[in-house]
Amino acid sequence: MPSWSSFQPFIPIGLAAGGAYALSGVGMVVLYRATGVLNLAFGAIGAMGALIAWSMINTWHVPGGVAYVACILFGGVLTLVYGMIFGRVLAARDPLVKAAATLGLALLLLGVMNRLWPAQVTRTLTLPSDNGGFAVGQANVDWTQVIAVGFGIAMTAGTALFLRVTKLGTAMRALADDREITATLGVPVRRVEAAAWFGSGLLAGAAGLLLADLDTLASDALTFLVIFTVSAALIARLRSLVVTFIAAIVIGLVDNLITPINSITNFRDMTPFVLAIVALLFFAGRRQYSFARGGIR
Amino acid sequence: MIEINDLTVRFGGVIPLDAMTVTFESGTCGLIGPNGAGKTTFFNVLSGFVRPSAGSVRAFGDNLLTMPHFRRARWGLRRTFQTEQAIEELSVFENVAMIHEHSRRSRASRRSDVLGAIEFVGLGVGPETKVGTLAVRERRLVEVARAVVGKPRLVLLDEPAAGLPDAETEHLGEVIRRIPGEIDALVILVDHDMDLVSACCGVTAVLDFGVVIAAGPTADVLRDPNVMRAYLGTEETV
Amino acid sequence: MGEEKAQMRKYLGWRVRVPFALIAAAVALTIVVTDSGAKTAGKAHAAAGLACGLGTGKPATGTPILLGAISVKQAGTDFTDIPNMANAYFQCVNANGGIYGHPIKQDLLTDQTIPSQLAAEARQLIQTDHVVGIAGSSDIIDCAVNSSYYAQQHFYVLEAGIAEQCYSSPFEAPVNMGPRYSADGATQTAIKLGAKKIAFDQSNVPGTQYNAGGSKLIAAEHHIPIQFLTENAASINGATAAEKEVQAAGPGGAVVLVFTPPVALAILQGAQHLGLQNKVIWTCATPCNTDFLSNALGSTWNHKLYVNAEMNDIHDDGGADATLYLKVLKQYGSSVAGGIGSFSQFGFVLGQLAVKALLSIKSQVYTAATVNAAFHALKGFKTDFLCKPWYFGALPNNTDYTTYPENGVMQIVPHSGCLPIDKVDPEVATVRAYEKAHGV
Amino acid sequence: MPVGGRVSGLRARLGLGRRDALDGVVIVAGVIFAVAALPSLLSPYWVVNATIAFIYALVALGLGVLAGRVGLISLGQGAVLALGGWVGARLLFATSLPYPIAIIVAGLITMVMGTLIGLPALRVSGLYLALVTLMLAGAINVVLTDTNFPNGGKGFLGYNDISTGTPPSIRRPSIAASDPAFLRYTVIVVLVMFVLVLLHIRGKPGRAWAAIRQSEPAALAAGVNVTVYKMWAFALASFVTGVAGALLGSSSHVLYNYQFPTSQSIILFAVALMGGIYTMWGAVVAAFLFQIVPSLFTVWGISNDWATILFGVGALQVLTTAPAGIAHQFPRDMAKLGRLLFGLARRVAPAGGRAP
Repeated sequence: MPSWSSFQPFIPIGLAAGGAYALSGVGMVVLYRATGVLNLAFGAIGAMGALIAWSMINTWHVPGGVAYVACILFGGVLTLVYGMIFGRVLAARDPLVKAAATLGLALLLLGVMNRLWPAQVTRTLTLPSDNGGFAVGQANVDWTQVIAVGFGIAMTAGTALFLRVTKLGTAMRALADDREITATLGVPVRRVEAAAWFGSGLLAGAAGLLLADLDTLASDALTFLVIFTVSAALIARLRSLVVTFIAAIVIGLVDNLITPINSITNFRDMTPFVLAIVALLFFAGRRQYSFARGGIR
Repeated sequence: MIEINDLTVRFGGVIPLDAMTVTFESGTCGLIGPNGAGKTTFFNVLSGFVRPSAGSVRAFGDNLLTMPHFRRARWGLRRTFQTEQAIEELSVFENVAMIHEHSRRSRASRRSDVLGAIEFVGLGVGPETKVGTLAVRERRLVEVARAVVGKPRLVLLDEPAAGLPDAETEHLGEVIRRIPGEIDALVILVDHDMDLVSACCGVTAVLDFGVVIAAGPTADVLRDPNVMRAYLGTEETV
Repeated sequence: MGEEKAQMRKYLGWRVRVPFALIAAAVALTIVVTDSGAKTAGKAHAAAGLACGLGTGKPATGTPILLGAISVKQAGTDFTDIPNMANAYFQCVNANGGIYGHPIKQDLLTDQTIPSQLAAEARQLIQTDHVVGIAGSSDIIDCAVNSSYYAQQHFYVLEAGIAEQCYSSPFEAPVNMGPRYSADGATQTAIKLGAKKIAFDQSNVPGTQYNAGGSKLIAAEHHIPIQFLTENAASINGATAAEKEVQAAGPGGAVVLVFTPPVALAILQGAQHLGLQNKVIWTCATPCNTDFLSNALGSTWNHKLYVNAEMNDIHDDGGADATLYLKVLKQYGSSVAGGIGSFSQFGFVLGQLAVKALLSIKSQVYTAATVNAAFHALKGFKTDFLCKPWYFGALPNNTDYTTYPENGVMQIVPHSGCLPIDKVDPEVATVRAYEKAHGV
Repeated sequence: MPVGGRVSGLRARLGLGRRDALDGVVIVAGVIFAVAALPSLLSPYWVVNATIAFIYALVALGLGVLAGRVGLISLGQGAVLALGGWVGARLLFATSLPYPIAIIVAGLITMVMGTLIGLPALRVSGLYLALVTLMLAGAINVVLTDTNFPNGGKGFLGYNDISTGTPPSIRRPSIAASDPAFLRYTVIVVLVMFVLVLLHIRGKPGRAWAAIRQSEPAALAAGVNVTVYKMWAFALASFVTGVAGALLGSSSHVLYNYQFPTSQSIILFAVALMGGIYTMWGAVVAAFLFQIVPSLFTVWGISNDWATILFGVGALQVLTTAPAGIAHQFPRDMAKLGRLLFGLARRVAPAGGRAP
């Protein structure tokens, strides 16, 4: 068993990763609650945003700040467009179908990304915040990591507050409980849903930007990082934002703190899967019967 | 014969069944009551979807409540649902046969039993027809056929006539009336259509807020003042 | 229920079918525009003054000579720069008289590291397309899957190798050293720079022990402890991997990276996040030798990363080959997305080798028999990209260079000269003996 | 939405039999062609690709059983295929079992594993089941990456990391050593598997699955032990997929861990949807989409990324407009077209005859 000092450096790494996962996790949960769509293309959307930012900086020599904003906006707009077309078409369908459709979107984006940004080129996206930093004990921390965690916390708290106090937020929560009744209460369902799509898309873009810097700017890697997010969202049973945040942080930490333990270090990638499966089966609880037909409908 | 004693169901504060006590001897028995009186909950207890917090159910001497739900069909319990549940992608024959497969009856008797059941309900279409292509009336009849195949002992019909025009309801009524005699099973019929109930049921029990407020010969029960009161104010639309 | 759905579908009609029609149209159009031309890319437009092949300046118009190549192209791993650069050189040759009037046509098949797919593609090239030779391949498992098939077909393959079989089959001749011997070089450099301990990290894919074998012997020879790590490249977190490596190497230690450029970059980026540039000596196998990586890392990595480069650096070497390479890359290398770097240098040299062999065929009859004989007979090929003349053999490239990043480009480490791979690695010893015996 | 949902009563009564007869003829003809003629007609490249396509038809078939019949969506079939490949390779290296026995045993072992995996997953349903299987696929992926596929080494893992020369190859049946012969062999095995599944679908389990998919409570009330029959479906799908995995190992003589990325499970799901999960023909269409289309792109010099894009768009299209998939839509569209042309022909030549 390695010494405490060799664990320390992995704490900021884990926290930063966790913060980024929390960011997209919150977006994912909010969207699911408002529209019943579990967006599995979250990672792909963020990845494409980050790649666009890369092209703007390296090919068109746009100032970094503009590119970063573009990345986040791209996430919002693309998600909104998808929501306006397929979100509505599939509104009446089973959550399973809605989620499966987003897998289609993920594949579509993955293909497009590999086409437009072939892996022959090695890419990287560095935020200015990488340069500054400070040390805590054995651990070096740079501002990007701080931002990741801070942003994660801020977004979780902010969104939770937003859902509580604002009119739009209340409408979203109402939608999550019962859309028919909410509609009859005269809530502009479509506008509320649009807001949810756009907002969650912005978070996807932001998360993509952070992960591209903290992790790596590779379309496939970023696309499938969504599994970490899904895992966190599942542990929160697709409801509680706070639990999503905590779960994301825990996943990030566990995944990293296992690293120095040589005996199991290579199996650390199983962290999100194992945690999510355990959580799901634990929460599965008693079966309640639905008269709905099973499968794709 | 089925005896229900102090059957109580609790969902948190709500009490859909409150010490329900009633006995159905034989033949076709009605179970009526305003919406939310607990009729369907009672059926769900019998078929095992709801676990009662107290009380007992003895059917032909056996304790139903201790059996796992899928065993009860083997025992001889049949049930239809308010929303018809005939399987769309299977043919009429297969629909009925799949019930038979999970009954006590032997494989050898299957074909004759199934065709017999389809015959019994007087379904106008061929047994190879896919149920997905049938009209509501025919689907309802298929459901009844499913309920009577394989020597059932207890048949629960939950609003079998829902959404049927009178003429067809009448035909359905005749079929239901014939079940006890020809199939030799006890039938419990839940329906809001009083004509159907009085046409089919010798005896009838009335549930209101989970309590049996009246039971006996259908005619008397329907004249009972408590029953009138229970129904007044709650407009019954089928 | 049926009707209801049917209605829904009708209602969906206009709203959904239209987007799909648009998407389909867009996709089809883009394919036509971008891809359909892929096979016949880069027609032979005249290029005066480029000494490619015969260097006549006249476009070749004869019956084309079909050369095959297989290369990996998938998310995260794409080596097509190598065949593409070879093809760029072929275009240049075709614009300058070709092979006595015959243009060279490249038949490139890409794969996603699926064994059955590679087996099928090798058969497609040889038995269906009837290529007369295979030159410019670069794939992760091509040698492993197909070397026995090539042997059976008597095809002598010119490639940039990775798998172990590329260096043991008599029918394969690589221009590069591959992960094992390049890692050997990186380890030697680390030891030369006084590493107290070595942490050797690579992707967790088959052949890890083979890749690590040489370094193990070299470290043992110098009594330096060495620890072997592996990463799951598919889901790597750079910072995590970097910290792990630095901890394994310990103070005064060195890290040897054996990864594809994207993964290596991810790790070095991670090191940057944690400010680990100065904690250890960073060394890397050949894939790190690309200006893109140097550029991406920025000046904080100046002289902090020692790369074992299997090919000479083109910046401070003004030699004829380097100049031509840059010109060809500029004029014909539009498909070489990676730009300047070891990969495109491999492709360039492979192109030169193929052309040299083809031009050496006296009969000027270009069949699988003659071409492969010519490939097999290649020897004494001098280029300023390589320390020693190249010949068709198991490991012809066994002495190479060392580079490091400097302000966005890779530079030869001053006075580092040519680094012979240590012959404690048995294969190297055999090769040296062979070279001595045959005087190549 | 069930397949038969839109057939008219009459058509069903008369048509059903005819339809089956037709299918029968087509299948027999197809198999005879695939076994006798196909291998000699195809170039070596397409022989190999056809073999792989047939193998993947089995994977799609398994997905069809789960999703189409029972309504269980598994995003982990790629991982199950990898398991089958691992087990098959290990058996073929470690034992001298006759080939058919070996692949059947591989199928059975995979079946046990797949069912054990399915068992906990059955506690959740719908979306959650899909996500659990996705997670499990990821987990299996990690384990396989860290243990690697057997390549003739010693011990339980049978993995030798210091390979020298060409890797010892996963054996094929002696009667099917060559590629064309192995294609024939594969077609036969695939046929057997399809028959096995067909027997299930037409039999008691098939009816029980239909009941479960329609409504679990109704199925329970009908006396169906829902848990058992769901597990049965997982077992059948895993068995078929396991056999596919064993064949896959033999087809290329070697398996690598980076051959089964998580993305493959998702692509498999997408093509299964596109092909159609409610008919067994769908499995064949799916296999064609999965293997043949990308191979065509490769020889045409079209980037493989277009295949990924195609699958993404296809999945979206199927989910939004044609839940029954191509195998269901195509014949109907053709029939429509036929009727149209027939009608035109009649109008052109109004030489009596009774109205259509």
